[in-house]
Amino acid sequence: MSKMAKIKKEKKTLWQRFTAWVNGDAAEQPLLPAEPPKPPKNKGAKGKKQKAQPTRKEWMGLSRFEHFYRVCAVVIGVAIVSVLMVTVLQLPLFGSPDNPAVNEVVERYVEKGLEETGAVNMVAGMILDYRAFDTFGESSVLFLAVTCVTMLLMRDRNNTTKEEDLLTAREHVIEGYEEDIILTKIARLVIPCALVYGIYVVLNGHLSPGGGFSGGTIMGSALILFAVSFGMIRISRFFTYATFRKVTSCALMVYAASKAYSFFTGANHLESHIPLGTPGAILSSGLILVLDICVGIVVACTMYGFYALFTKGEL
Amino acid sequence: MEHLLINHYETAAVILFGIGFLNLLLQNNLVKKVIGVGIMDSSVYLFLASQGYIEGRLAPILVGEVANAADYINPIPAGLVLTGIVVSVSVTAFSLALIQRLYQKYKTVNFDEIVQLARQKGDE
Amino acid sequence: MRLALELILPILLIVCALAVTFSKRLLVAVVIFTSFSLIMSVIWVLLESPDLAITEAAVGAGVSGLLLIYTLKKIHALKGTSDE
Amino acid sequence: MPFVYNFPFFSIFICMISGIVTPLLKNGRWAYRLSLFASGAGLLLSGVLLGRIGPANESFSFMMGHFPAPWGNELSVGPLEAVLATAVCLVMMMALLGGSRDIFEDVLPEKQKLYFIMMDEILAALLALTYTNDIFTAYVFIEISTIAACAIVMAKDASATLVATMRYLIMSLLGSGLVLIGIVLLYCITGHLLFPSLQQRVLELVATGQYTIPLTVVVGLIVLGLGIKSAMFPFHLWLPPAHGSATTASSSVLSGLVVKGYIILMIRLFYKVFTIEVIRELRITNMIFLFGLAGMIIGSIGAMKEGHIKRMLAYSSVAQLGYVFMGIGLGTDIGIMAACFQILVHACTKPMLFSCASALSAGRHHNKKLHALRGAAYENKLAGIGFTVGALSMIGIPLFAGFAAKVFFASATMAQPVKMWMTLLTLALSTVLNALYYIPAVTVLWSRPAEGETGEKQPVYPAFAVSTVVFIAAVFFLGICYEPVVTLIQNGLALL
Repeated sequence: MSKMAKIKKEKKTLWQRFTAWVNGDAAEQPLLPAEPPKPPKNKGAKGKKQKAQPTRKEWMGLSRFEHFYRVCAVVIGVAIVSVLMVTVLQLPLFGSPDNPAVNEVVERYVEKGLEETGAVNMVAGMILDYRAFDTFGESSVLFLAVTCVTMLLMRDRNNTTKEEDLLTAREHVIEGYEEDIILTKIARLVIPCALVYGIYVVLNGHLSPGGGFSGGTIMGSALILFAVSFGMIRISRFFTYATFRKVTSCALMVYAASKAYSFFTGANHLESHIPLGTPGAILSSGLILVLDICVGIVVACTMYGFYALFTKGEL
Repeated sequence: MEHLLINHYETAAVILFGIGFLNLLLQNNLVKKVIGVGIMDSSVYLFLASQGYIEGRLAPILVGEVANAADYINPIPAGLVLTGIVVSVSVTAFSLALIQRLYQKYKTVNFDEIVQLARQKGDE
Repeated sequence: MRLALELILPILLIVCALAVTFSKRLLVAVVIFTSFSLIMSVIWVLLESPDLAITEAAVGAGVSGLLLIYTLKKIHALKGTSDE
Repeated sequence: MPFVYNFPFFSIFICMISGIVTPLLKNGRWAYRLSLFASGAGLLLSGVLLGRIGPANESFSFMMGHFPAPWGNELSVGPLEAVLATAVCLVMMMALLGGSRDIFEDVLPEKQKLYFIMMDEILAALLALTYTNDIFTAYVFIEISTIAACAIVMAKDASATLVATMRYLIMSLLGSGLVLIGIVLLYCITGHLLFPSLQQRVLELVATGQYTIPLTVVVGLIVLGLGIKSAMFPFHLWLPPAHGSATTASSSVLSGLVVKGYIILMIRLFYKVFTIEVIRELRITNMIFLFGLAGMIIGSIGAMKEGHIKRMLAYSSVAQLGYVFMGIGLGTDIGIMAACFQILVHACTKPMLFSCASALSAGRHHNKKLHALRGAAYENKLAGIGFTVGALSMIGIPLFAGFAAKVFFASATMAQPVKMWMTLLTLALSTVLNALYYIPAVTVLWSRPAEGETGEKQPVYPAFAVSTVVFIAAVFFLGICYEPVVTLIQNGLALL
């Protein structure tokens, strides 16, 4: 028996071996070890039959709806794709300069952008000055997302038991004593570089590619790396949930206040007393730099917050 | 056909949109559903950005003192996509957190199984 | 060179998307999705949008992948890790 | 520029800023007060604005920043927007008051603050959807309201709500994806994002016959996406579990407001971007009309099968949204006027029904099955009266708001013979079906309970009393003195 099986195993085609390799291993292992609670197995054949019948019926009933649903989904999907394909046929050619999207709006963004916003990077000028309301909404989306994740994963009596609490406490202690030497040595090298690079990207958002979001994410990943290599205890000495709340809220408040000022003055045709500075210098382009810094702080905190909540369920 | 080849980014984006859409609807595994949403969103951004590209022009970062609109590509799609990417990472984080909680409750990430278990418990 | 990249990268994107769809292990799906984001960020460079390239590399390939992998750990879909 | 014109911007920003400040507050109570303050301030500002521009019948656009229309973001405000914004703020405030006790019972103390953040942001997003003059801003705020709406469903941390949230989230993401690709295609063929320039370009395209197929696809995708998010008939299956299992205030806000936000945006897009003539020519309205009719019947049938009072109300929302879609589907000014009126009616009635239903079940250990509520109205008379008024309005008894809405729908169809017969038949059928599930529910509530089934008498707490009284007043106001409201809506539609 076992010999046969062995031969069969060896006789796998190249393709099968390839797929096995892609999937990580050859064994047919269930995707998830934990299975849904099954009804207790009945030894008697009669009992088994009785048990099997209703479940099968139920399964059939469900599958009919499922079947219908699947067919519908495929039909809708294929329909949407084919309709979009037809649409693509009608659209202007790729890379052509007489695209309808190239119009007076783009012209002004490009030609007057530097003069009106002070930003060398036109994308930054556009999202943080011309269309700043969108971007404020987008920062609010991030804020909402981290609030939602806090709501779901922050430890409370609904989502953690006593044993899990004890387990986490033990892990914390272990983390404090056992430091992976390779990880910590490399982290000591990488973290300062990543932080400096993140700050550079944030501060140069109006001059070069990047800006609050990308720079903030880089700073956030530096924080995450710190937490991974030195443990959450070390990071919680200077970064607790209270600090997180305060920093995020204050940064967003500064953002909201400065934008409210510029919206108010803009709409009422008042003069805005914010100097634009010399184009190309770090301290230029008025509010864009401030906004970039605020966004960077919010994003860095948010990314670290996601990590902390996902791993430990606390900040 | 030729049109589709010239607009190859848009064509690829439409196909990707279809793949993401079907993944979102047909996968039973919640994690794969979330990945499907990611693919769907990325495809839309690819579509938008490729419509903003203009052959032979520079990225919208000013070189020199005077800007001429004929030298740079359209900056609007880039700005919109930037906003969109942040929105989709937020949505991803939220849905993954929800998946973790569902796993805690039902010990599976298969949505059909979850729905059935919920029905058995009588709380659907 | 550039033309070849322009043709190959979208095809690679589609291949990645299909591989995600049909892969059996979640970890494989996540890794392929992360590489999907990386390819995307190369495409952003080709499309002259460096802002997007940086953001996509940091957010799409970095943080999203990290969150997905930590989720897999939480739902015990990673093999060979020490937690039970 | 008069100072009043700043009020829409103030009301949006007050809500967003109070959401941002909330994490710094001490506890949930203070967050609750801040939310009440934000919605109250919004109500006051929108009310003053309405008082100013309603009689004067004027509309204006408000620059968000230093740059005018095709370059910077804008808000656009007219009588219709002012009416809707006032209603939104009022309903939000009353839903918070009416559901306050349940929020503090259902949500864990350490997470109550976060719940009110979501409420603030939902209000901000709804106001922004009502006022915005920019299609991409609309997308961003659609996403905000999606995430926040999912969050307020799952705030009551039970297994049922988590499953319902997942379902809701999947459908919402699907809808957002479709809306997003619609917006992207629209940008590709027009090159604008602001409503006025978009409209100009769309009319040019229609006149020259360019890009006809992409334009049709755009309208189809946006309608489909917004339809999925607002539970249009074939995509309504996510709604009953989500609205039925959430905490009271969430259910009220979701079915009273959030679902309507997308419909308001749809109406504004129809008028301000595509123009109603183009929409009618593309025959999209006929599809919406049929889906609306089907929704009216299917929703009512679903409600008849339900024994769980909140899910019954949720199915009834599907039916009522069917009315709205039917009105939009008529494709005439008067049909859309009726749809807007129905939005107001439903926004005032459904939150009251939800809060009364949960107040009634409070004395029965929160058992929300109908058979467990026999005679519950005697324990909390005010809630009983509120539920009865809401039910009668939903059925469409004269003097109640629902009746006026149905009369408007009936008179709106007079010009179109084919649609008239379909509409009138379906209206009659759906009225009968509505009666078939609301009347038994009301009878159960007011029938004498058997011995041993009675719960203890419930004290009427003031917040709930205020909200119910205001809602009852609103229902009668809309049912009897609807004239000024209708005039405002008509003027607003003409100015859109």
